[in-house]
Amino acid sequence: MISPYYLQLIILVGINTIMALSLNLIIGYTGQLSIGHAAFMSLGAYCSALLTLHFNLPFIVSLLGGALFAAFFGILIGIPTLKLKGDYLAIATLGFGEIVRIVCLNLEITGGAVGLRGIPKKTTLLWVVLAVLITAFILNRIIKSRIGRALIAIREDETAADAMGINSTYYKILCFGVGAFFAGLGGGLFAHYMRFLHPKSFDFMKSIEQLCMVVLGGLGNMWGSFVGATILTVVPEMLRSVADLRLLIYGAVLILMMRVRPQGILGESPANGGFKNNSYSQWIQTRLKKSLRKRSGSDKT
Amino acid sequence: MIARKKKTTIFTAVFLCLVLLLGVAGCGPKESADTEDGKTVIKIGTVGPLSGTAAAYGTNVLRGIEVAVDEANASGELGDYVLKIVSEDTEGDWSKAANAFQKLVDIDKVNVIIGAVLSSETAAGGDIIKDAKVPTISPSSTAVDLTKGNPYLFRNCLSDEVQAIQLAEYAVKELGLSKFAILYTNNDYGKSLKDAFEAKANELAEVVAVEVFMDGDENFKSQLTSIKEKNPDSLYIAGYYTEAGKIAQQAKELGMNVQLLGADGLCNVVLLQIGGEAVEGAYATSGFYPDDPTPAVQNFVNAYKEKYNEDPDMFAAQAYDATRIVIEAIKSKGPSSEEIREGIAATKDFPGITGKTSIDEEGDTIKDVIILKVENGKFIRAR
Amino acid sequence: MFVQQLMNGLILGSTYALIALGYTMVYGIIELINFAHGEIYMFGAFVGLILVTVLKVPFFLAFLLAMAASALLGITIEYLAYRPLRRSSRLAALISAIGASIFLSNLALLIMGSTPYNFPTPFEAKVYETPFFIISRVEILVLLSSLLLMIALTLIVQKTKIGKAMRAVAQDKDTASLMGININKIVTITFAIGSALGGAAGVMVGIYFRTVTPTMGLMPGLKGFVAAVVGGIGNIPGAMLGGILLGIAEVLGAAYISSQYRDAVAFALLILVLLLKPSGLLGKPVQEKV
Amino acid sequence: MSRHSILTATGVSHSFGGLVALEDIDFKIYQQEIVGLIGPNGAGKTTLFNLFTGHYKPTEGEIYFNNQRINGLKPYQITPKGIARTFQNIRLFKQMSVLDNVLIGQHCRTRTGLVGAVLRTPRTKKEEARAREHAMEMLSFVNLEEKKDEKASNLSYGEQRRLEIARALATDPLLLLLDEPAAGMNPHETIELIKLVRQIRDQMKITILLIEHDMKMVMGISERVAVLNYGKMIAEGTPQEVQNNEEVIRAYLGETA
Repeated sequence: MISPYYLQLIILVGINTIMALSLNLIIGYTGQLSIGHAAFMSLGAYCSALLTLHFNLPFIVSLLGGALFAAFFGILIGIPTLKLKGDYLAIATLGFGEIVRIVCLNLEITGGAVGLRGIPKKTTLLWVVLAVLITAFILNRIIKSRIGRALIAIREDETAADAMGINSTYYKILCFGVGAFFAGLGGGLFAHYMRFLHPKSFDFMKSIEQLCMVVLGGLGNMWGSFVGATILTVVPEMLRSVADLRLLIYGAVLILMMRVRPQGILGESPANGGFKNNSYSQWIQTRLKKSLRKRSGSDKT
Repeated sequence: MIARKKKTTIFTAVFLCLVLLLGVAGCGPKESADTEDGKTVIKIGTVGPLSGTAAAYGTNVLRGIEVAVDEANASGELGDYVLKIVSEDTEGDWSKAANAFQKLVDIDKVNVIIGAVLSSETAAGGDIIKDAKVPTISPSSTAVDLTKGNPYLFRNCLSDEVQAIQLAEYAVKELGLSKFAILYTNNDYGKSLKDAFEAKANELAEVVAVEVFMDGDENFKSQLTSIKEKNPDSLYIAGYYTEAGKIAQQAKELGMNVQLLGADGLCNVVLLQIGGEAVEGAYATSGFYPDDPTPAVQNFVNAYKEKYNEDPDMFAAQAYDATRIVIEAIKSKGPSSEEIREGIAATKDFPGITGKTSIDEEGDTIKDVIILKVENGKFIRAR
Repeated sequence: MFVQQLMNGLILGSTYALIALGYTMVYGIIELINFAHGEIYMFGAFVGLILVTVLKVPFFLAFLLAMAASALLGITIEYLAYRPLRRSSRLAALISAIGASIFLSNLALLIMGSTPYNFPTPFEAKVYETPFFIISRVEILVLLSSLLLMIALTLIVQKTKIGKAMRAVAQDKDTASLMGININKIVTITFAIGSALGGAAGVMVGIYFRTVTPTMGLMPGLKGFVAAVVGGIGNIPGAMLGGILLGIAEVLGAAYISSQYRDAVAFALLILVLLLKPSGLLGKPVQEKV
Repeated sequence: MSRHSILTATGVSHSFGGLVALEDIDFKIYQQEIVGLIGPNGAGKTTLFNLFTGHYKPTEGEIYFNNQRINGLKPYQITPKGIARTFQNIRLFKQMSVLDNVLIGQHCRTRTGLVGAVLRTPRTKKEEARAREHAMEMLSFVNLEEKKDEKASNLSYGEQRRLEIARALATDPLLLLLDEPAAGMNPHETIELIKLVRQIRDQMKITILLIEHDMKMVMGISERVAVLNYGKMIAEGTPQEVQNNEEVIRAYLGETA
């Protein structure tokens, strides 16, 4: 019989894998820098917990309800904000995440600052493993399809994607909705495992942690998300014996990692990193090429 | 190409080193030996924020526990037993607290846990220690009904409700105040203080304004200006000392002439440093008065000062008492988790440095509330 | 009361503006969100505190030394965490910045402990009363220093040779380097100035709120950044405007909506501005080339 | 050759915040012809392309494609109607494989939605197989079928140009806009390119509009040439006519002087 502590770690690895996979779809595959992913997790967590508590719904229904609720907000937020690019989108999602946290902190129904207690424990290892497999399966199918190609094309060059007849706004919103759906699913599993919810665990730092999982594992790599989630869940636990140095090491590792292997542990493209061609660096590249052209004296209309 | 290869090699090397390092750190001295110097070890787990924004509270709690444990081990009062602390950090994040609780009960197999510090942390661990049947006593988690329905969860801290009610009564009857304003911090502590104070004060007199702030806020002028508009004669601050000191300062700057009132969260020397003259005359409920001349209190204060070169605050004192309660439980019943649980549950009129303490059937604390007043830059006992 | 609230917002806003100036400076030149800026601000406050309380350095000198020390820290961070990543992706630089931020705040926690330190006020606490509002001497100082720093910064960027080089680098790094501008030197100077501003903000805010803690950079850092974006990141007067607008929005939101949603008001303002004018209030829109 | 116009622009103007880039352009492209668009630097050639493809909206004027008004439509709406383009500064999806790049071209000719993608229904599979087959045809057309699994960024410059053309062809266009396809190519590659462009027109019956600086190529391949200068159409006609047009000579000499 596996000890409850290791079981808990495995379950958290599973939930974090779902979070990282869904965020990877948004950042790694579609190239949209979102740093408010924890907000979708909290929406799913609170919604599914409340469905269980107030309506006593079957677990699967609560989970799906939470996931759909998160997806709804993902789309709702995606419609206006996805017009923004690069850093600006990141900041808007950050702001959205903070707003969700503050609202959860002040609502009656979420238990506010006291937190939501007494959520029944329904998440088991089986549920989590199933959820991870289903998430990975569905996301993999999406990525390997026509839709996935469109998403990657948007990441690589939005203007060119537009010119190929891809409605980039539609696909970005779709990817946000799907990402939020699975984040909400992860949140629901989390709520029914922890049996307690408080907005404190869905703050800006949580979103950053999830971002780090994706980047550490490798952007645009499904296995990478699993590796990243595992490392960032397990390693802090292993470092418990040096508690006060834990976050210090975490910070240093992030810097070092970006220096030595910015594409992540399982990242593919060595020289320049798979994420390079977002619209901003595209802009810089264009400028570079332009200045080269200027020197070679050829036309630029 | 060569550069790339070199980079990959470096990466692999660094990664392997890291894994090795972590492996060593993780598997390091995982002692299974339950004896030390021929004595049987009783493991006390602690859970609290040692890093992050709430680290100050967690650190002081841990220090209070350490003083009590050192004392007990040195005095030999436990005979063939020796206490050992296993402390776990939460970063102030309750989901990490859940991991800490789980680790303590499964891996370290602690006999008893003192913690957690923040109510959300304790709430997240409640079910874990209940499942594992490990008694846990929190020295500072004050949220309403936290221990209810959990026979393994206790706490040793003033009830927010009792503090707020007693201060409201004192303010109206002894200080003759009648128009109250409340400024509370938006967490479980501030909120339950506010709820209780508002109810009682409205019953006895009138509450004219209620405003809220966030932990870590620095500028309160907006809330204070709104409060000033309502002309209260007193301001009840339901929060912690850092913010309270700043609130007092800024209220003074705005020319507000109000009697400051507060709860145990204010009782720390930092309040006096930050607030300076602005906190003169403030009243606050407390469970701990460091200048109390009784030997028990002075022994603790001196031992603490010697070890940490700092004055102990309420968090440290309550943690010390919680540890003492555990030690008494071990002495009276025995060292197993079940025995400690019985011992803690049976605590009655325990003479702690934070007053006479009993544990009721819900695991909650019944203890005296004292009222402190700031006079000439020092806390003195007003009641 | 309304005037007093407006005044409160103005002061709160200028503390944000102080932080936003450094953010905007760095972003304006190298387009990097320097997440460690909040920690540089914290560092400046601690250096000021130690100089004033332990070494008994006169306040004004301590202020300058804190700025210098912060500049040094900024240069070091740039050299260690950002420079190696200049040719890699923006996300890598962002993560590295977050890593630097986490590292620094926890290093401070390890060294200084978590109990807040009291910053002794170097000035006589004096309050001025007008018929409409009350303002303290420190508040006037905060307001004036943010205004002065903004003007100084604008002058540096617009009028000096270094400033011209900075703008050239901001426009086009490669062309600038072809024109004989030493990019590394300019980026270093930019970080030095931006971080010195952060240090100055730390000391000013430390005096104003009387406390210094290792975690003091987190929320103000975020708010300062929000202010910079609202005003138009990369735009120096924009940072000032953004800071003040944010301060006023927060204060009025707290006063007339609910103090519970004070921070939410700030972030809602951010999103609103981003949607209506993505480049910020004073930022120039970037025409996308096809 | 049929004289049926496929694209008609009337009175089209475009300005960037006050700066006039194109002024009152009247321009027609007839079915299955090869038209060259030339002009000195900054004359507005690429801007005109961007108006046709929907990347920019004309400030004034109307653009009709196949008798449908297309000005104001977004690029993703125009492409399915049958206009495809390449870019002056090659904009491939660099991290994707060569085949995937071309498959993206098939995007607007396929329908699979979220459900189809996840369940991988027979319809999806059939559609995907068809798209792949079509993409492979396009690749072999530009002689890149052997490189189908290479990453796009690993191709040589000339290959990247050809891949971009294959990607554009995969959208099944009626009109293909080529923006400086020969830029950076050596004479041998240019000759190959001329052949390819002719093939596209002759075998696929696709109309072609190209911007080019290599005068040998433009004059050699185009049946009609249009000249832009300072945002105005200053000449239009056969290569012969244009080469002898005084205004054109002045525009070019003026620039080099």
